[in-house]
Amino acid sequence: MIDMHVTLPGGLHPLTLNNPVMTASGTFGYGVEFTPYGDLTRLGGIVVKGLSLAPRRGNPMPRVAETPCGMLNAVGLQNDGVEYFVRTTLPKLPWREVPIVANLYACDPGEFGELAAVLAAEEGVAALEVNISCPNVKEGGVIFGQDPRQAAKVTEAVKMRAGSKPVIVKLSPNVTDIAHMARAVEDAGADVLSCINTLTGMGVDINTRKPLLANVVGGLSGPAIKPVALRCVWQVAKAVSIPVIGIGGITSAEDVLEFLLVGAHAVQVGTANFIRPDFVFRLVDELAALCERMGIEQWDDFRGTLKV
Amino acid sequence: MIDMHVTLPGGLHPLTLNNPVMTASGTFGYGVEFTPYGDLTRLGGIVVKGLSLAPRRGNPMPRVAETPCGMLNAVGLQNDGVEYFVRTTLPKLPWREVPIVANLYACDPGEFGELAAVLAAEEGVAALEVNISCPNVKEGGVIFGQDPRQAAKVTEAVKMRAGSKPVIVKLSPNVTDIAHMARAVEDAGADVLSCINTLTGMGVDINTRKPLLANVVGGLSGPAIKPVALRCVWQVAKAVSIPVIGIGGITSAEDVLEFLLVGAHAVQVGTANFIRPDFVFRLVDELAALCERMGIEQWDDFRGTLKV
Amino acid sequence: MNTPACTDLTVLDLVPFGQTGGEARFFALRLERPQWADWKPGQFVMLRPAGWALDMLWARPFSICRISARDLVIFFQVVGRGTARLAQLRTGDVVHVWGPLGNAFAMEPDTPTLMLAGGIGIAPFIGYAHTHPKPWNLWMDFGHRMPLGCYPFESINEKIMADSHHEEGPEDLSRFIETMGRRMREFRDQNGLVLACGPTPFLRTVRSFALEYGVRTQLSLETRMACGVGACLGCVCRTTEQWPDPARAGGNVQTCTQGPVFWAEQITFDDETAAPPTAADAPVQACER
Amino acid sequence: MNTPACTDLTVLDLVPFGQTGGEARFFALRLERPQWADWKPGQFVMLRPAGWALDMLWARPFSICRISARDLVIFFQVVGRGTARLAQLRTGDVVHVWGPLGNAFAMEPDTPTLMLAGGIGIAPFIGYAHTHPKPWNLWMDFGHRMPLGCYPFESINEKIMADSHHEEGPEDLSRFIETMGRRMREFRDQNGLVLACGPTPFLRTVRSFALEYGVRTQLSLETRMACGVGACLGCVCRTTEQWPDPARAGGNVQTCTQGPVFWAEQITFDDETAAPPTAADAPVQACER
Ligand SMILES: Cc1cc2nc3c(=O)[nH]c(=O)nc-3n(C[C@H](O)[C@H](O)[C@H](O)COP(=O)(O)OP(=O)(O)OC[C@H]3O[C@@H](n4cnc5c(N)ncnc54)[C@H](O)[C@@H]3O)c2cc1C
Ligand SMILES: Cc1cc2nc3c(=O)[nH]c(=O)nc-3n(C[C@H](O)[C@H](O)[C@H](O)COP(=O)(O)OP(=O)(O)OC[C@H]3O[C@@H](n4cnc5c(N)ncnc54)[C@H](O)[C@@H]3O)c2cc1C
Ligand SMILES: Cc1cc2nc3c(=O)[nH]c(=O)nc-3n(C[C@H](O)[C@H](O)[C@H](O)COP(=O)(O)O)c2cc1C
Ligand SMILES: Cc1cc2nc3c(=O)[nH]c(=O)nc-3n(C[C@H](O)[C@H](O)[C@H](O)COP(=O)(O)O)c2cc1C
Ligand code: FES
Ligand code: FES
Repeated sequence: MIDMHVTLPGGLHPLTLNNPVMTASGTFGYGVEFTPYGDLTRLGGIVVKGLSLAPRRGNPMPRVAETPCGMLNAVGLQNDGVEYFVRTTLPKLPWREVPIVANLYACDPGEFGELAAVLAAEEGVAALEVNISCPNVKEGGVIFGQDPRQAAKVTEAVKMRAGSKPVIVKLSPNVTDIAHMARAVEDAGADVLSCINTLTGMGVDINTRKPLLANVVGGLSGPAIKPVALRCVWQVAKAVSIPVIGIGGITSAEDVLEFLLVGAHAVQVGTANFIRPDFVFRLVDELAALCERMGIEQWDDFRGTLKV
Repeated sequence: MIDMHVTLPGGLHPLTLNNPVMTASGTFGYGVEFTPYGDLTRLGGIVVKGLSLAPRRGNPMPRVAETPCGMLNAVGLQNDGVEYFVRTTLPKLPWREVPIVANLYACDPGEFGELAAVLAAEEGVAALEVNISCPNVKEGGVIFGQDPRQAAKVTEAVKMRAGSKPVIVKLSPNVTDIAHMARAVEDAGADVLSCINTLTGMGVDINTRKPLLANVVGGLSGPAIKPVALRCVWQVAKAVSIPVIGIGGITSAEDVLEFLLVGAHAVQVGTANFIRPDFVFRLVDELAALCERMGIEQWDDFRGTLKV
Repeated sequence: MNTPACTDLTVLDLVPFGQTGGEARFFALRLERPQWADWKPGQFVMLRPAGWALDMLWARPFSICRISARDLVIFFQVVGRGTARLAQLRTGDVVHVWGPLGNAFAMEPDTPTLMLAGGIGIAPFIGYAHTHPKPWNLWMDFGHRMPLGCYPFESINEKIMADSHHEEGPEDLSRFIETMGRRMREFRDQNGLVLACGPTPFLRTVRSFALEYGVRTQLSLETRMACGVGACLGCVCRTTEQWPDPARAGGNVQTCTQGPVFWAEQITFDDETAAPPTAADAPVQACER
Repeated sequence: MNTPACTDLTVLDLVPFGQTGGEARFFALRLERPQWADWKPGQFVMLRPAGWALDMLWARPFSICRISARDLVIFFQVVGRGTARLAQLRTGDVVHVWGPLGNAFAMEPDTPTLMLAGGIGIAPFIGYAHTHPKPWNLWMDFGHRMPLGCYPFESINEKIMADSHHEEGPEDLSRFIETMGRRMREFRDQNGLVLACGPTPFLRTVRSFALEYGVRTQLSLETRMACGVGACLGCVCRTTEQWPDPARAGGNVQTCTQGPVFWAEQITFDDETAAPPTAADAPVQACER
């Protein structure tokens, strides 16, 4: 039987997960919403909904729409703010048994640094994940994650204040060259990369002649994007020497292994949590069973062994 | 009843289609393959498989793989060369009744120009569509369609030799800013834009540990990418003043109207041709019926009327 | 509130309702009984047949009509792709079901209570009428566009005082809206309670009457839902300053966990200020989604 | 060649074959008869049930077993997602079918003809055996891994001389390969014809014997197909210098339109040069895909 634990190597602060299956930010609430449906401590790790310094009301409705094998969302980072999270939510989470990763959302590097400082002080936070798919309001609204220089700045700002917490930078697929972005962020000090965030997409209703999302454009996620995500993870894993967490369209144990095969150390499951709320708990079991069946005895024997 | 014809305005050489439904390059062969399944002259237009100067054998097998609501392909532009096409295939096509659009594939601007010159001389060719999703071998293999400067060069090279044929430039979605690409190509003289080409994706087999495509990465198409395609068409149509042809994941008359709603003048149907070979013929009928049902009497009344 | 659970339930049967020739669009779906400790009328379940391909990822929310010793019953109308596929379920098929979800309607046995239902919004009231300990304190006004036989109206009418209002044209609609206003004033005068469920334009009308006449009113919202458990933030509605938790007053709360039942004055319909409710605004779609 | 057409056909029935307890994995699918003028053994159809969601876009190719006055029959094995879904078809379901597609096996009534079938590769030979005007000139060797009852072997065995070879271990496989070699030499000595259909490792073995012994041999390839009509270029195989059209010799041709039946010397299996066929190479998978 395989030991399911995974350690993401990374200089001073390796992050050890119970298994390679984490939940993706924004799709698993703060974890507490899922306690009726499974035992949180059986997960590899939990990435909570994006946190900002001040509470945010988020975008107007409608915010979500179903698409073929996927969905669009433009929630707009509604959250109660980082203070509320550390005060009220974090204490309810079994953070000694399962790594809790805080996902950071801000609109300029300074804010990112402040957020990191607040979270770095929390014992219950295992790592920080930096969402760079947000606009830099101070620099004309360009998306951090679409400009290597800006992405590097954010990474540095977070690293500076993150203390001993590993810093994961979450890459956007909406770029010409994701390997280039990955290297820029690695050079700026990221300990781990996660990819991908959503693809920019759109839906419309021909009867009302209105967009399906009040925000007009939104993020595409779900099985539809899995081929793009696999390609990104493969390109990124080849380009950097820090560990990579694969995200995008995972709905089965086979999908998890596909991401490991192209070089990911772990994965995050997002949209699939909406298929049924106990989805990710079942997935952990299925993954163990699949490894058994396939004779995989160590993650190291399998990870990145794609024959090209 | 709506008059289904569409004219793509464009300076000297407007292109008139029987209706807005064309077939997309590489998914409808040279048209002749589909004569048992429908009357080609009922289509809006036919874009043939990509043509290169010399015959190309294409990529090794496997070249295609099914993905959730989509597929990957890395055919590698197998074709018999432009001479064979104009000599043997074009005469078999009912080009007086349905516009035949030649799709051009080359590896440097000079070759693109030569291709354009050969095709410009052919009465049976209604327009040229330039596939810029190919690597510029002379410039280190960067994809033309991912660099505005290179894309502009190709556009100019084709325009120079295209004579009176309208030049359609087909944009790649694998870029950070597609509107920027669109403007570069418009400025370089493109008469029409079509978008999108496939998203770069990948698939792997965890049992064999091999990629699903011999080429490792390939192009993702089909309903999965429709939200990305709609977003691209919307962004491009806002950015330029030349007409846009929408492509990506169309499988119903409703989908066609969605692309028109965000600003497209016409559409191309690709992967859906594999659902069944008479697919696109039925789609033309369904589109007419849907317009009737919705009371759309002129394309101009509907196109680009999205309420944002 | 009872703890929800996610289970696989087998379809016992799917019974079309009010078939008028043509394709059936109204169904009672009977599933085997889940092992839930308790539920309350107004709560709902998320349903996703095990056999659905991944082209349609989300489950769909439906009010619980009844949970008996033998079965869980929901009642649904085909309005789109998901409900069309639900209509293809066959006996023996397996459905993923999670629930009971959300809060519930206030149940005040001694308070005269008026249920206002629009179209398929009648569904949660079946359970309400059947579990109410003093049904003589219950009344219903039901507006519908399709023939009455399409809806499970009889099962309510036999328990309590219920009136139905068939909307066949714009005049019927204005008349129904008038009736609702009059009835809501009557219930205010009796210190009564009003409960409403139906499409949004209908709820908007009820809400504005509630505020105008000052009658205690609850609305059950029908929002698009992806997760049903409070995680995706796709189903939110906007609260007013009356919202009990000041931190979220004027903010957004999840309909699936904080609702689907809300006190009329504690939430607002985003576009309400833009377009005050009129007969022309609540219109043809009032009782059909 | 007859012109293909695309039609919607109703499922008459789906009959599991050789059920040995457990889940059935072999089926005869009977569809209502299409209005096709003609077809030839070796040709195939593309099948896509009308009810399939778009998560699986492609149809799947299957050999035509028979077209009678009443029905079109195909025989299939569940090997993956598509065939698993086909196994859920029920009487009355509608299937999009296009065909007859591709070329056909050479039919030379007076030539002694040996059919070599691996596993489900037996399917096209059912029609061949049943339409051959002089069945006494036909022989078959059939290699299979699953119990014989899983395959429609009896319907061939009752018409012609057929031997079956059950592969239960590596020795069985080497013995079967030896037999094939011996039989191919026998047919060469009679100026005979060899026709083969089965999985690629099996065809590779047959091809190398064909070249080695110099016996006229046709291979029916099983390639993944997206369109079936020659448009997608996803199903190509590599031709040799023997290919009749010099412009395409050494190039790629579509298996769906130029095949699926090819003369052994006119095509090559890409990786053949890398790995010469041995018993270890044609192996366990030989008769199952
Ligand atoms: C708490 C709750 C309880 C409900 N109870 C019932 C019930 O008992 N019986 C019943 O028939 N329906 C009920 N609904 C509505 C039901 O969930 C929707 O009709 C269904 O989800 C539509 O799915 P679809 O795929 O068929 O429609 P889609 O194809 O997704 O959409 C068709 C139309 O319905 C609208 N729509 C989509 N989802 C919803 C939704 N969740 N609510 C309202 N409109 C929607 C769309 O905007 C569109 O106009 C309830 C909804 C909620 C939130
Ligand atoms: C001309 C022709 C005639 C055929 N006739 C028959 C027949 O009569 N009966 C029958 O059972 N099968 C036949 N096949 C094979 C059949 O088409 C495949 O088994 C089927 O397409 C697999 O689909 P799937 O979705 O179940 O498998 P997938 O999930 O797509 O794949 C499962 C496994 O099968 C392999 N595979 C996928 N597609 C094909 C394919 N087209 N050919 C070979 N392997 C494939 C995959 O690589 C994978 O290893 C024929 C194939 C061709 C090309
Ligand atoms: C409703 C929703 C909300 C999301 N919110 C966030 C977020 O707050 N921060 C973030 O980094 N990613 C967010 N994401 C992106 C996911 O974490 C994930 O990267 C993406 O959905 C792709 O994975 P999937 O295909 O498994 O869903 C969100 C995704 C969805 C669907
Ligand atoms: C098998 C295949 C081959 C293709 N070949 C070409 C090509 O030769 N030239 C080109 O410009 N686009 C080519 N494309 C891209 C399509 O024309 C189209 O842009 C893309 O598939 C998106 O549309 P769809 O989702 O409707 O398929 C090809 C696509 C497929 C699936
Ligand atoms: S449906 Fe996801 S938060 Fe309510
Ligand atoms: S299957 Fe498309 S070319 Fe053969």
